Amino acid sequence: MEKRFIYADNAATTAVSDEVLSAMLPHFTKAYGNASSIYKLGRDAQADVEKAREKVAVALGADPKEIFFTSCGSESDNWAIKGTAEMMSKKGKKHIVTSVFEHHAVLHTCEYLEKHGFEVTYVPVDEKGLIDSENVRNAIREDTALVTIMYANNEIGTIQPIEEIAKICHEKKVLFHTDAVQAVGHVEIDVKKQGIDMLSLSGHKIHAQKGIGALYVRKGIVLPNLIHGGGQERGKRAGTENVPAIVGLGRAIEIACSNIVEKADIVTPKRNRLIDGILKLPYTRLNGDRDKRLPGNLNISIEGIEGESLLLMLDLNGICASSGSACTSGSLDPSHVLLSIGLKHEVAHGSLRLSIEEDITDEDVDYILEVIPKVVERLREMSPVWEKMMNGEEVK
Amino acid sequence: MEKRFIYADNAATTAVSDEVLSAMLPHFTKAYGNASSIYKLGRDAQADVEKAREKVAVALGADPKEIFFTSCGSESDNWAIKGTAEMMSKKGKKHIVTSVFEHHAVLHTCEYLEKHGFEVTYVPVDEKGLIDSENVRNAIREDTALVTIMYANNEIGTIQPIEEIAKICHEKKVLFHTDAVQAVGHVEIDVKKQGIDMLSLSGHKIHAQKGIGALYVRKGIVLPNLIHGGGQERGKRAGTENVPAIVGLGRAIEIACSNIVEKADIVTPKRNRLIDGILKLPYTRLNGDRDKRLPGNLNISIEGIEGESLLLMLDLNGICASSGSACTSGSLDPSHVLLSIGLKHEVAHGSLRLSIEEDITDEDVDYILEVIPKVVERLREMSPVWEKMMNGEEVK
Amino acid sequence: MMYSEKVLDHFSNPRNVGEIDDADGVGEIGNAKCGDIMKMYLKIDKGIITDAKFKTFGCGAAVATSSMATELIKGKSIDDALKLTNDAVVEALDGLPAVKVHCSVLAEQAVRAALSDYYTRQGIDPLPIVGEIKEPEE
Amino acid sequence: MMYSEKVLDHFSNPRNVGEIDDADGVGEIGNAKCGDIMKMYLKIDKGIITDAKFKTFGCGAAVATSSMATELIKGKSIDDALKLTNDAVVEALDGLPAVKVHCSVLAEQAVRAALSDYYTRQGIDPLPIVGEIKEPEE
Ligand SMILES: Cc1ncc(COP(=O)(O)O)c(C=O)c1O
Ligand SMILES: Cc1ncc(COP(=O)(O)O)c(C=O)c1O
Repeated sequence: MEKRFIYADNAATTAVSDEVLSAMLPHFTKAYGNASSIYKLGRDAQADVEKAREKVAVALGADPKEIFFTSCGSESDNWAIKGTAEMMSKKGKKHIVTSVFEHHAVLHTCEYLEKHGFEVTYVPVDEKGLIDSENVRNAIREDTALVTIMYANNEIGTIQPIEEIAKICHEKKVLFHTDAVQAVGHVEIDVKKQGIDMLSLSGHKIHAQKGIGALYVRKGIVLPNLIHGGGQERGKRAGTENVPAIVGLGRAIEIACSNIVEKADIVTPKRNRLIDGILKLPYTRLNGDRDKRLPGNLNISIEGIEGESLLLMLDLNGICASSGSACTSGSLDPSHVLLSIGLKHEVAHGSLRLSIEEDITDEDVDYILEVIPKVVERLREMSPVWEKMMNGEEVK
Repeated sequence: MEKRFIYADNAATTAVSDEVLSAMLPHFTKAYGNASSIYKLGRDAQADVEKAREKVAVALGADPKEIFFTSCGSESDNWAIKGTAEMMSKKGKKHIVTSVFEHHAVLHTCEYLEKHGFEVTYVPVDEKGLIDSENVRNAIREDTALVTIMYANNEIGTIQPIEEIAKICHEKKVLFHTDAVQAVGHVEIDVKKQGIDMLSLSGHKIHAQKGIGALYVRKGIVLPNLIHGGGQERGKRAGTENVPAIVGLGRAIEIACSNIVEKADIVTPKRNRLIDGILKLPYTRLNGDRDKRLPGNLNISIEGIEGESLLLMLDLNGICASSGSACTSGSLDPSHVLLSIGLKHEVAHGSLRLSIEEDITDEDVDYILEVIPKVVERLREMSPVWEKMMNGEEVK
Repeated sequence: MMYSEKVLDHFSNPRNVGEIDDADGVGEIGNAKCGDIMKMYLKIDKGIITDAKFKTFGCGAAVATSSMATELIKGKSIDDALKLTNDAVVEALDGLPAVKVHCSVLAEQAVRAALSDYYTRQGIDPLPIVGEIKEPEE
Repeated sequence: MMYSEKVLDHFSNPRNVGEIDDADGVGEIGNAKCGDIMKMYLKIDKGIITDAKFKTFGCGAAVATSSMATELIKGKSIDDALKLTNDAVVEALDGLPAVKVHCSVLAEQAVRAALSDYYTRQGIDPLPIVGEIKEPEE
């Protein structure tokens, strides 16, 4: 078996594609004007920023005036949530509804607000990683300022009933934000049809640069700034516009959203082959609903081994994968997402996330399916936990 | 006179230099790993981020642990000021000292805090654009949480007595932040020697990408987050690290700070020739102290004409220049900086900022000095204000 | 903020810059404090504007709208000139950035001010014909 | 978080993985809930550790520190093995990320647990010699 290099961690980040890079390149050294400058070099930069804004708007079914560029998905989440909190607290609304398995950009922002006089209800998810919209309905109170529920989970890839939740929010006259960082480019989104009030996205998950994101804010919502200063982004987000990254995001989202169905048709069967192949190993389970999930995501718990060593072993075999979210690696706690769907700590520690895209070949799939059993075997052989399991002893 | 292209607006933004771009390039399409990922592609990205952090630290005389990457100078300013405000308000300190002619990233942040229960004292500047440190001393109160004074002004380039101010702050046991976005790479900075507690900088003013910045936070100061989420930047600033831009910033600051004195020796005489040449025009004045200013900055008021048309005319002649700050172009008010040094509105409207670097040639200077008088003459000819001035009538 | 090609053209090559020494009506509007002053000169013959010139202190949009306004009224009757709206000027320039729309109002008012002056010189009270001239707010 | 080359080497090619069937002392430390369990097997002859093996469930650092700890005590006297500190393990690995230092403590304690077991089997109360074994906090 010849060693291959397979990047199967597209949910963590993606390479900037050649097409995106070539759209960006002129803006570093030639078309480098400040988009706020009055001379042609500046005006051209501004025109390019506006073209990119248009592309983001088209991809979401929004109006360009509703798109604001930010520095990342995390900033978008922080802005939407803290901004709404600031705005609504003036009306005495100091309650937020979210879910237990949001990304930390949402969770830690909610925790911050809890320290500043807000109450937060964390709606549970079921064992398949899905949110029941009725739970959202029941969580909404008179003083609810915002409901924020992620579109697709970053670890287990499950897709939430966003349109249903949005509908409930509108019935209850509560604003609805969704962290769609993992969804954009992979599922079809239409903010108007789906009734989404605010939506966060991030460029580096769809082959644009890291450090660029956007927030869609429905017309009529006057969100206070998170970052004050110059008049950029119609006065709503200060900081000299990151023209190359913005242009790149425009191109990337255009490409990513141009063939969502076709990509899913290619990726899903390969993803399923990986799932079925890995599940042949004893003591494994698929995390998250098998169907209501992102086409390229699989997340499997493999008992008796620990995730980080699994990843390091896979890396030695040329496979880039993840366990829990990249942002929290370095943390010792098992993934809050896996705990939220009912996994025991020791099982949650041994989970594997692969996030693939349409460029993965059948040979790559074969290779992964050859490597994983070997690596798992090796790790289980040296695992005292596996030994206990095999001896029928209790694992504490 | 042959038409030239001269970019004389480096205070607005700079081109990414070839050296910086080539340091960045591998990180878009090849070394694209998420710096939080455990596999080699991720670890390498993290190592590169840490190397860049080291370079920023070296340039400022700081420890790498004291450097946090942000998305821009504005974010750094917002974070330092709002973070300190949050931290100190718990101790009942709800007063901030700043100056009247800060960048909007500072001023608007202060205004935001005023709406949220803070008091702000805006220290005046003298007619030369300098702050008297005694005024800062007198403004400090028992409940002062922070003094934030810019290192060098972005419009008129004047350099403030930062070390003196820092000393006063320390005597009074008040934290001191400086917006050094315009100073870094142009004047020698040593945060330890100068006693600076926090310092904001921005990449795109020193030939790195737009949309990358840093905040120096002295060890011991536990600044609350502005952006919550993943564990990046030691948990202090969430968002997947913008590896290419960070690497670029590291390289850019290394280059920019390697020959500050030499650059100043080259630029200053050229800048002075421009000043003297333009001041030959009647009814002109230099704004800001002639000596205590950034080597590449000149700011001259030219009566009888309006700044924007001047810039557009210069643009037609291939010269990129500015009037007031780029961030506020589109605004109708004359620059708050020029008003702060005592200019009348009608004079402030007609100001020209050139910000040059060491690559400007003598021929470029000749060219600028040929173009400006022609353009000014043309605009004055069509100006009813100039007509009145020439007729000795009052200009209202 | 973005200027159309038309605006940039009328800024770079403004039509009708200058004064008319023996103008029949001269109007000035705006103030230097706000950053815009327009002065409009009209030559009028038998109710027809035979020539129009302007001098302007102001931004690119101020110059362009002055230029366009003079173009739009030259050769027109006074009645038609009085019907000139700032919207018409904006439209003729393929639009103006929102922050610059006030320049087109200045241009419209400058024309009216010049016509007002014309009537005054004729010994006719301009108010019923031209209406109040709106100075920009500070 | 960054692993040194040494850590990665000891993870990729862990020394002394496995069990010793006729071990003279076996110690286990940690729990699966926290994500780390180390089991250490020692062969001891006349006060000298003639062989050491381990099994570990845990992260890269857990494997690497187990590997390094066995290397550091093999061929040493019990007395020397009892002097093994987690710092020594960390140092031998060219450092560990702060969040992973607890793994080196586990490795140190696993050695002590195995020695404790050795004394117990010898009918000697290990407590005065080896001291208390510290289980990691949950
Ligand atoms: C003094 C000063 N502070 C802050 C900023 C804001 O920097 P950025 O555009 O990177 O947000 C600028 C430049 O725009 C500046 O000149
Ligand atoms: C669901 C989700 N939200 C937010 C983020 C944060 O995005 P960024 O890294 O651009 O800040 C991520 C990815 O890291 C994500 O997967």
